[in-house]
Amino acid sequence: MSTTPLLKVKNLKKHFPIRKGMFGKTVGHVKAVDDVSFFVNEGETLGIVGESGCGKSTTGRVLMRLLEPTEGEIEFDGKALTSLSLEEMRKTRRDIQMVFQDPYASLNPRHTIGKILEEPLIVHGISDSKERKKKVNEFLEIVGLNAYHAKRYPHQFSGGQRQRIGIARALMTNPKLIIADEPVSALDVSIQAQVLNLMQDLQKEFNLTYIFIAHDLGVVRHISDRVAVMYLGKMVEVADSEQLYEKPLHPYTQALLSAVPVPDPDFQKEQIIIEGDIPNPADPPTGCTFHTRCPFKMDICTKVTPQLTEQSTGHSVACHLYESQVDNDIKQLEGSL
Amino acid sequence: MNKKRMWSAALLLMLVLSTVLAACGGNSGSGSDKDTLVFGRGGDSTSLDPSRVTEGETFKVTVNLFETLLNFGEEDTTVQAGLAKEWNTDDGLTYTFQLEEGVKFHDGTDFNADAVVKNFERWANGDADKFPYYDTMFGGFKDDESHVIDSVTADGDYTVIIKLKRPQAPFLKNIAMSMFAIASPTAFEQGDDQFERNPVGTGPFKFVDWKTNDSITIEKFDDYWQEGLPKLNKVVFRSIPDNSARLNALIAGEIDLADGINPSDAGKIEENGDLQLIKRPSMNVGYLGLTVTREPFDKKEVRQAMNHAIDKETIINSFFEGQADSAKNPMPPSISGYNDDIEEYDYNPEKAKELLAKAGYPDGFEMELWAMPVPRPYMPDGAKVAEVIQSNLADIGVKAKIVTYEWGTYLDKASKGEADAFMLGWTGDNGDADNFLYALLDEDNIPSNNYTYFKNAKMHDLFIEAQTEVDEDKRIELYKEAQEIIHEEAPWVPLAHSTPLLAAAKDLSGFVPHPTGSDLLSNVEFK
Amino acid sequence: MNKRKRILEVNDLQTTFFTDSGEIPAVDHINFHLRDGEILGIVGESGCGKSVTSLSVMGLVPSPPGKIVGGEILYNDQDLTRLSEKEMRQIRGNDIAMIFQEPMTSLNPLFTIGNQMVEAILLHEKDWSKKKAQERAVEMLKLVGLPRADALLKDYPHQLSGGMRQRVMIAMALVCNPRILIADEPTTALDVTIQAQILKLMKDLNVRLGTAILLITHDLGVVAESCERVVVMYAGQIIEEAPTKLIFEDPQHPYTKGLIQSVPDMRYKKDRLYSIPGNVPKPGSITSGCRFAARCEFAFERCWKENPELYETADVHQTRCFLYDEGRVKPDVHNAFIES
Amino acid sequence: MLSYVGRRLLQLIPVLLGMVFIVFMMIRAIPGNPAQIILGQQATAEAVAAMNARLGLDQPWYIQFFKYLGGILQGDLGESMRTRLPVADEIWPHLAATMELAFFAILIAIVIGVNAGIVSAWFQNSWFDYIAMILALVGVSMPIFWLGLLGQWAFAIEFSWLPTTGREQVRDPVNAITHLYVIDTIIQGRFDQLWQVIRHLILPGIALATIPMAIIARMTRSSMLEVMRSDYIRTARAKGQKMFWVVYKHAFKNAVIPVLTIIGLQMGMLLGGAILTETIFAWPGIGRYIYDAINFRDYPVIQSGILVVAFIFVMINLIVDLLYGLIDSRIKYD
Repeated sequence: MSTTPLLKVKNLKKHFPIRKGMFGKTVGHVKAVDDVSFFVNEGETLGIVGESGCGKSTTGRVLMRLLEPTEGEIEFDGKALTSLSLEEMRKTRRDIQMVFQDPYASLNPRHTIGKILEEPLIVHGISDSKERKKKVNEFLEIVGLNAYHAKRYPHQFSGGQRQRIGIARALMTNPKLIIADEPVSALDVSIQAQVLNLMQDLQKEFNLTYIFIAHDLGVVRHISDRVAVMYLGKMVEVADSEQLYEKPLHPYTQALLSAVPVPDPDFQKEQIIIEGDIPNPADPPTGCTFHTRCPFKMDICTKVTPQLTEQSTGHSVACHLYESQVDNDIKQLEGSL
Repeated sequence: MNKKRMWSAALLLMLVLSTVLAACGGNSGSGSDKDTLVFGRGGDSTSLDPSRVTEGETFKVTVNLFETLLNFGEEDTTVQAGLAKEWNTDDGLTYTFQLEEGVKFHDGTDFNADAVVKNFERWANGDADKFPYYDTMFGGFKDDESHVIDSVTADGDYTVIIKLKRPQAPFLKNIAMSMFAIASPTAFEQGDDQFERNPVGTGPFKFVDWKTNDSITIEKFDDYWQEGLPKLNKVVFRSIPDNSARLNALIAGEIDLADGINPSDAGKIEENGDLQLIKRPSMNVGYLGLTVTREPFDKKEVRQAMNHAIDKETIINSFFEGQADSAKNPMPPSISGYNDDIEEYDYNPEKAKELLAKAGYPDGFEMELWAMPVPRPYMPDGAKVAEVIQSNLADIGVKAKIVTYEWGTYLDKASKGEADAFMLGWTGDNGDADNFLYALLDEDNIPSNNYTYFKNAKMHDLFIEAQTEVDEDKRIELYKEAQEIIHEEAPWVPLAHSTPLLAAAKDLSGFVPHPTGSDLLSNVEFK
Repeated sequence: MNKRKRILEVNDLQTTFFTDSGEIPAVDHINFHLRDGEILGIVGESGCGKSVTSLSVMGLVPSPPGKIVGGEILYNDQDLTRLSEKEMRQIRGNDIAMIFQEPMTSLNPLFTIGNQMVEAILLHEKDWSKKKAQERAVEMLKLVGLPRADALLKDYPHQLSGGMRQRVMIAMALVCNPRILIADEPTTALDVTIQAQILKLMKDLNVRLGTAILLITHDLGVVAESCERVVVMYAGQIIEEAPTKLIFEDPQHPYTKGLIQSVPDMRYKKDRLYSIPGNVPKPGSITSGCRFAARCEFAFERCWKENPELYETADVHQTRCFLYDEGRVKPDVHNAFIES
Repeated sequence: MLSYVGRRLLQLIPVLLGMVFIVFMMIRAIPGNPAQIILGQQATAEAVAAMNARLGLDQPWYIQFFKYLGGILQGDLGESMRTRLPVADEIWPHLAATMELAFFAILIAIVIGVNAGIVSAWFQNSWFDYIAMILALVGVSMPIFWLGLLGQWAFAIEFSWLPTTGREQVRDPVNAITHLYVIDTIIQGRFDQLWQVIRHLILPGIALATIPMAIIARMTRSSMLEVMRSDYIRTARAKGQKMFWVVYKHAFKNAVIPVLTIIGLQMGMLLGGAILTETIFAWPGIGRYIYDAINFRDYPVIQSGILVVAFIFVMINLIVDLLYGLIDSRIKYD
């Protein structure tokens, strides 16, 4: 695994306007992604976790410029994606591919699998027809399907098979980065394991870099090298997978981890059940957006937005508890959780 | 509510409703002691001032509200006494009318010579927009050179003298036309526009109510000058546009009299014991016009060939259900001046072919055949008739393509001479030969009504002479001669004079249909 | 170990769907029971018949095309499958209540929370006044931990978050003090933090009100945290049944074992997950032999021919596998999983 | 919500202006000179010219257009070329006749169509469903001419239950005040006449209702089928609610919006006047009024008639949109 960043994201923002009134005046913004910075090294998997409305999927789409970012820089493989023309961006997309949650919705029901897989090659003008057919068959085999499947239609496949097709399609253009948005959350447990294993195998074989967006913390831990936790459009904690799961710093991360049911009736955990709901993203709380539900809320939390700062190598957290002026006593709490 | 209970309640409601409907249905024919006549017709009137319109549905009503100085005969267009009981002229320039005395307008004012003068002054002071028929019939208005009437003066209370600038042959017939009805001056002096909706005349009925596009109600005028008339108390003219629906209404007893009966329904009416079929004397002609300015109809032989080629008998039997006479002249036999000596072009395809060959079209030619898009009394089904003509023409090698347009467009384009051959017809206004022959075929009427663009100098001279000839016998001779020219030159294929049909309840009596289509109802009663 | 009264007994239940492409036995001769006050989990993957089982109990199998074709469902000594629709209506909501997977769509969007709750109450408390019913509704909303319960009655579902709606659903289900609550994937659509709240609430209510809960889920974590006893379903059949502890510690059926191994555990990272090969069968697609044979790495000849019965491996533990019948379940098989 | 209505009404102005213009140009593109048609075939060239001058047709089209437009802005819909009456005065009795019939027809269509659709969806694939849907299919393709005459034959002639044509018994006519005869008869306390007016409404009402009824039934059914699959329907049943109320309360309220849309559209169409029905049943409505005007090239009547109909159509749609908000609190207008 190299340590050169393949993707660098700086101060990325995506705001959706809220329109109202007689002339569709913009009265506010949903800050779906609000000042997010991170990087992904070549060959690694960055997991992005968070609950609904935290902006993780929007982040994925903005990275591919499927949604235009409101602000910020995205540097991919030395290129500043945000300054590319649409045509250049279109060309660059062969190096960045996406895998979606609902494989059925993302496959054109009227096209055969062969046609679906061939399409990215045609779009990017890769190979001649014969070569393309060969490549389609090759990739069908790679993802565990058969060449004869090329003649079938999406509805003739099960959910797991469709996700394999979705992955094969993403691989067709030999991309460097794959952004997988909840790729296994629609699948049954037994099938989920198959797809996760496949993704890991492919990563090794093709030296792929993954951004793995999911809400299932078990899955994310399993596949990721590093994990970023998002809450209401902001990244609240980023760390190596091991670090994050063993020593979570942010109270939200801690609550999230403790909320996950563990398939072991003997496991005794100290459950922190955080109260209340995720606030409305159109009207987020001031200061630290988590303060409304945080068991360690301080005065400062309601006023000042904490910045993501590195606590130890590769472990950053955005929380006032870890800022220098904060009481040591509180800091010790971290140990007991 | 319980589901079962809801259903049964709904069922009960339906049951009750249908019983009530049935119970109330029976009395639809009652409600009067049969002194109200409901007359179902195809359309509504435009106006109730007859002098301002040209359209027949208006006259159907106004002929019962107003009277003219002279009347047509009960069943023909001979001139009879009207509001004027006597009239005479010596030179065809000065006419003296002796008026009936004791006649009152519906508004209670007296009818007298002064009223007649005021009516004529009203018209003569108008313009073509206001009184279009006056313009047509009397050659213009007061200050116009072509105006026929020189003066209208009262001589005492009951004598009117009309002086003409030059003789006008159909003058008395013109005076008898419904549009020159004498209205109450007190009423029309309040303004033309309001008078149209509130007509006041001397007729047997007076106006009551008008619901646009629905019904016009008139009722008995108690002070009517003719003793014992009218016999009915009330007449309602109902507009029922669809012929079948109108007949249904008649069968159901909602109306007592219906015009515009489809020829195909004639048999059904005759079989129905509660109904009677009434035939109106024909005053129309349906024809195929040949535009003589267009090749190859610029050749007389081609036009004659067309006359020989078309099988009129089949057309009349198939589409007029026999309720028409085959036409050989441009006007019906009921019009004085009809030339019965004309030998009709017989149905003879061989002869037609010979004529075509003679004209230089041995192999026929291609043409457009315009089919009338709307049914008219003189042409019940334009499209079907066109198909017969098409196949007749095919027999002599002429390929006819049937085309049709929306009615307004059809007339507009045909009048511009854009048709090779077009189907059309005419219903007479005053029963004078001039109203047919001159109006439809003289060069003066290109393009207003002469859509064939036919011109003949000799015929034109005959028409002009006839218009000023006061001697009726001489006039007849002139028209007969003109018909010979028309027959020879064959600008038309005259097809049929149809018999418009009406139907009435069996107990209706005293109804005499008039050839003009405007029926006086004062003698009608239920027996 | 459990001497509480059985309040619900499902015997040999068969629910079949009659479709254009043939008969699909969605629930195929299943037997289980629910004891007073217990939480029983029914776990399985999509199409295994767990939801049809719950709908069969409620008498809400969509018909046509579904129909209960055999077996009995005993509640209070009456066979629910034989009750008329009218009698069944007295049971629904009153004795047995149900909550569903999608709190977002399970409440009628066009009626207020109050309207829907009062409706549920008045259906079974016919002589209550509307005011009394409203008071009861407020009481229940408070019980499930909803703030400003009074005002909530006037709100429409879309004004509430998913977690709040699921709380409303629970309040509405419990409003007539049912003895059984069937919860069909009650937390699947919710975020983890909210899921934890709802599961805790359900466990609390189970203890406080003594309502027996039939918890249907695909999530083994949820089962491990909430249920006393588990029924594992596969392709319309029950393939294993045991107390929760036993299922996780000593699973007998290769499918159960595989399933447990497939779950990525948040507590530690494995190099590679165990995965059951093949696909989840479509309902009704396998009709002969062991339903799991095609995906089972231990399948032998007999498995392809006969459908195994449920063998009792211990007093409270049953499994549908010939490995057990033929004494082939040995510690080595067990260990093979743990090592993998 | 008021600002929403205001906005919708503002949006209406360019729509209606555009429509006035299109209609204005279109009717002038049809051949045929109104003056000639009014005056008839006999008219002299002078008469036609005089008529043209009176009608203003001798002026360039843009002057005619702006004159007309100026009139409209002052609430003057022009004057009929044929009858010389203000269109505004003439149009109301026709519009009233059409409104009365259209409301009656839509009432029939809604009551029968909606219920047939609901019951069809409730008992999907039952014999009732099959028969109702076959009838609905027949209904949408029913030739109104044939249906109307058949109705007259059966109910008026054979059974003598109902009158064939017209709005009232002509031998005992209604004294028109508002021209809505149902209201007029009630105002005057003439309940015998009211009964006659209703009897006259039935046949044309059914003929006019046939197609909307079929469309509404089909729309209701498909909308209901979709709603009946919803989770909240299952919830309502799980509460122990009766199927009848599940269907009519829970499901129908949710299914009603697309049905309402269709009803609005159909209502708009019916109010535009149904030429066929009005012809067969001799109904003096707006459809025939405009149709006759087209035949007579009565430009002001065509223009203003279409304008009025379009205005009503748009207003009905606005009302329907506002109704959505009443039914579904999620729909907000601001």
